[in-house]
Amino acid sequence: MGFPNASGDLSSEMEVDAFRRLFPLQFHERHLAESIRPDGRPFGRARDTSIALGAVASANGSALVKIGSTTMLAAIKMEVMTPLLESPDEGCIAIDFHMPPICSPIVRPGRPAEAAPVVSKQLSDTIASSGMIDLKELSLVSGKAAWMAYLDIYCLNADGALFDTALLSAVAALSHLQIPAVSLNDDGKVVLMSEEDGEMVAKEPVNKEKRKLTLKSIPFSLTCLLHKNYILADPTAEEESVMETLVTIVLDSSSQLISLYKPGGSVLAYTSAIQDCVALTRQRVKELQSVLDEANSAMEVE
Amino acid sequence: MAGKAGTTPTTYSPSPTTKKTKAPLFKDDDVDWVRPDGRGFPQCRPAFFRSGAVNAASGSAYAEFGNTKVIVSVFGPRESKKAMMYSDVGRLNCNVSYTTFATPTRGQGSDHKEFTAMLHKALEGAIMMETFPKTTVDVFALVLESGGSDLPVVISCASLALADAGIMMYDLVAAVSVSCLGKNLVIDPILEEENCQDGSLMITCMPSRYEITQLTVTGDWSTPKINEGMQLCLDACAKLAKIMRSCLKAATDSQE
Amino acid sequence: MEYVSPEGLRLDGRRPMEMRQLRAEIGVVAKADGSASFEMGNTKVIAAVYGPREVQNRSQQMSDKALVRCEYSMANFSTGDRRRKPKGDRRSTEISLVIRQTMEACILTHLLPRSQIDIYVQVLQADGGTRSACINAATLALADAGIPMLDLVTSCSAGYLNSTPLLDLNYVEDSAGGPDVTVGILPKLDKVTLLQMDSKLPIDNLETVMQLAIEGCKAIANHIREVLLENTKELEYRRGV
Amino acid sequence: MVGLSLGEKHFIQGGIAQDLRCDGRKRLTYRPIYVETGIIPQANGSARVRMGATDVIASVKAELGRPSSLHPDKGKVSIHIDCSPTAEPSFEGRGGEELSSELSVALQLCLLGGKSGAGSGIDLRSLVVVEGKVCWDLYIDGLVVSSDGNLLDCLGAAIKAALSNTGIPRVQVTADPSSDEQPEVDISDEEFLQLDTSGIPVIVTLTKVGRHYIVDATGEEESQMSSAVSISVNRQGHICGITKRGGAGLDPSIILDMISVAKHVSEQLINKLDSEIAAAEAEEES
Repeated sequence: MGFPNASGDLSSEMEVDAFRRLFPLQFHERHLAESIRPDGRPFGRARDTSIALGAVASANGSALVKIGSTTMLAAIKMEVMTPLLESPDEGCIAIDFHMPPICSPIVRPGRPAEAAPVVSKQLSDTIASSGMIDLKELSLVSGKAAWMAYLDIYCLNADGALFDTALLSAVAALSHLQIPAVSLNDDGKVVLMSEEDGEMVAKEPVNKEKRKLTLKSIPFSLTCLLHKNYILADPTAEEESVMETLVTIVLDSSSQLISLYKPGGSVLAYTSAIQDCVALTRQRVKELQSVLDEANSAMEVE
Repeated sequence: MAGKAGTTPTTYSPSPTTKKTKAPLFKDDDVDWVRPDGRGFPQCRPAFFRSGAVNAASGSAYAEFGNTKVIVSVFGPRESKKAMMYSDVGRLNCNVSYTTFATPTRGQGSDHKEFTAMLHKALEGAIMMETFPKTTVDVFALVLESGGSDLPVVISCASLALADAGIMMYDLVAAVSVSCLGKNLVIDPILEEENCQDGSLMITCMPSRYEITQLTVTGDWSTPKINEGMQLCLDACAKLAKIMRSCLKAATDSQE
Repeated sequence: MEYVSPEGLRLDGRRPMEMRQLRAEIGVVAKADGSASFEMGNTKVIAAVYGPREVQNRSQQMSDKALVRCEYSMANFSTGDRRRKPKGDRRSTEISLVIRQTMEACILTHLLPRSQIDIYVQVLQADGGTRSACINAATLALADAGIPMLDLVTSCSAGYLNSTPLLDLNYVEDSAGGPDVTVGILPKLDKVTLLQMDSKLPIDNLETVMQLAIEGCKAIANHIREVLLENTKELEYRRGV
Repeated sequence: MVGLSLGEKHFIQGGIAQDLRCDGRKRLTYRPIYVETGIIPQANGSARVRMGATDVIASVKAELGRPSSLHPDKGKVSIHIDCSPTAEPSFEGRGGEELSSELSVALQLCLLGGKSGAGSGIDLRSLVVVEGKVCWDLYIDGLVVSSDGNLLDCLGAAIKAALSNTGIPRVQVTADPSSDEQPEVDISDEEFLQLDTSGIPVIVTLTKVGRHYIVDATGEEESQMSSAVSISVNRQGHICGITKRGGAGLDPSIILDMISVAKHVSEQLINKLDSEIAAAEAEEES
């Protein structure tokens, strides 16, 4: 390798990997000029997505979701609580998004990632505003007992599009959720009905009908990256770090806009760009819906 | 709804209806009880390893032994914390944590300090620390689901992740535990067995060098029994290391 | 509640002006540069002094005087109810600061520039007056370490309950809610270096209570001096002088 | 931190190789052990043990609690160790936490036996007041006041001494225990039950320096170790727990050899400790 004497274009003189690390922006822009992304995708295409339901045996509902190499594990544990006074016949969902130190080099034990609480909040807001879940379905005995669903999402591998993956895994886990059959004992405490003596016990389960949640309008999301005139769907962590402007759009299954989120960034998002993003999201929603349906039907076959 | 989570009322997980005491897992002198998952006493659960599970890490591995599922990432060697003084050998930093849904009752998902210390001790003897002076290697483990023998699985998985990261080691570290139930020694116990064990023995060793890096014993053991338990573990470690080695080999083959 | 009986006896059988039994021992922590244990009745503390030594954190180094640091910690078993106390809670931070400031005032820090002196006090049993006991133990430990001081610092507390001034309050008396005056003095110079009081006390009575505490300090100073003298004699004997 | 020159290091290693250590001991000799009991009046039992310049205090507090649902017929024991900064300036602030938790875990492993309670030195069944309802919870707190090596053995001895010193109040059950309610109990403040401590193991730590191993290493000797194995042995010669410290690997046959040496040493240690405890108890009573 010779010593470059011109400070301009070094790409011909360097190995690809070195160029990628030293001049990430140039590296990406040269790709964009060729209408292709470093991983070989065209601009508008999202990465391969897969959903595996029931990954955690110790939880009531769980899902492992992968978008590209971003991997998230969501699991729901159901516990019983006394409902709040202002809403005696409603249950509750507590959503928490964790980024354990394994998922990314920037997270260290005792120093949680900045992104985690942000995604947590976005998730809770999105799921609340989508009206996907009727909290009344989580009620057991009005004013006495209701379900508290703890939905914990762990990011196992962070490679961009964290919110999209988290939302998809949350939705998948909720669709997989099996509410355990319970009955009331003499003390007014809720107890589990075990499978074998379910017949012999005279008591009726309190939630005979309500073993699965009806998910009304399911929210799906797509994050797009705006750079100059390009719109890149579903960016990887590397793309996110090089180019700043992100737009996340959440639509429900009937293509209603649920939320739109653009956290700063240098490029102003023009209305036309947003329109394009929404169009991309619309396509993506169809894809995700079919992936989710497939996963659900695969579970039923088993 | 989720916004209310801050003022969460106290919750409990519903317990089974009938409070009948569970039939003991085994009877004291009964030699031919069957293990809950139908294995023989000296039989390990089928082990599944996969390296390279997390692409943001320098090296990583996923291990699944029955219901015990563990993922380990290795970062580094990278710059030590600023406060650290100069050191001419490398540093090893470990952390083991559980997910909130790893255990049958919902936990806090906090760090497991005991396991963190044990993992550190089990690995430090195997790593050639002098090959990365002034820097730190971080080994972070997350137990996705706890199904018994968590620590041995974490240790084996961590050594695989270290190998995947290309950290120089004298040998792979394999770990196996046995539980003592009455008169019987059962290897690679599941959660139920661990909960009623009379004693346990865990060995982490470097099979090719035939050296033990970490050993813990609890409960009442006579010398012949310790001998027997150790031999059982060492044999199992050797077999486990073979599986780990073939996993690494498969990974490199597929890369080529 | 009656803290002083009509016969003039306190709950633990002492008279109002009576101090609890004092016991002091030097050299209880072999590896420290200076150490001492100090007991006032059931209150028992250990102090260890490390230094003067190189300053650990360079940015804190001072070119004209020594850096004095202090950490106060309570053992889990030191109080009646077992409680896990996190280190560095407000109370211990406050006491650490009080001890540090008190000791700093009497150490001749300008003689030891660019060095650091660490004082660690560990409460083994707390039965009122831990603050005073810690200061007394720290003085002894500093003397044992051979650190130059203006004078010994001694400390003692006094209170005012059932309209009687009481010397050296124990835990029950301390938690009665009455005034609690902690005084630290330099006995030779007859100067007060520390004065803390909580709760209400008529200004006329402050004088008497404070005077009582000062008397207590002086008595402790005598005791400490004896202990030091004895210790020195022992060292002398061992050296064969 | 032990700062040793190269010459000092060689001197220590050479001495151990020749079975004559710096303080004149042989490889398998302990330093003199001093035991003092009942030093914390507020606790149910307490003891202070000194071995050379290592000085530790252990206390036992008993509180009434509820047995766990897994073992309704057993009481609970927990061990927690703190390292005071008086022992070592580096324990200041949170500096001692790592060592504290390591010691706590090792002591739990060595003294409390397996999860079912087998191999535990303390008979957990004797701590139950009403089965499934009320039991004694023993909180064992240790404090390292001064440290010069071999903390684990010393703490083990202190806990054993503190437990022999422990008196647990006799409890009278007043309400009917058959009902679902928590039974009412009456704690006597005069009658005390002594714990049976004959089964409590002692901990023998063998520290490997060079090719040999030594017991009761001082701080300076510990800085030269390659690895150390702590073995707890009870009076019957049964192993109740093993933990290993230090990174270097050990051949399994060496570990077995260490176990047999530890068994041999433990006999003397138990006898010595028992007589010291008895003497301390006698002194306290007089």
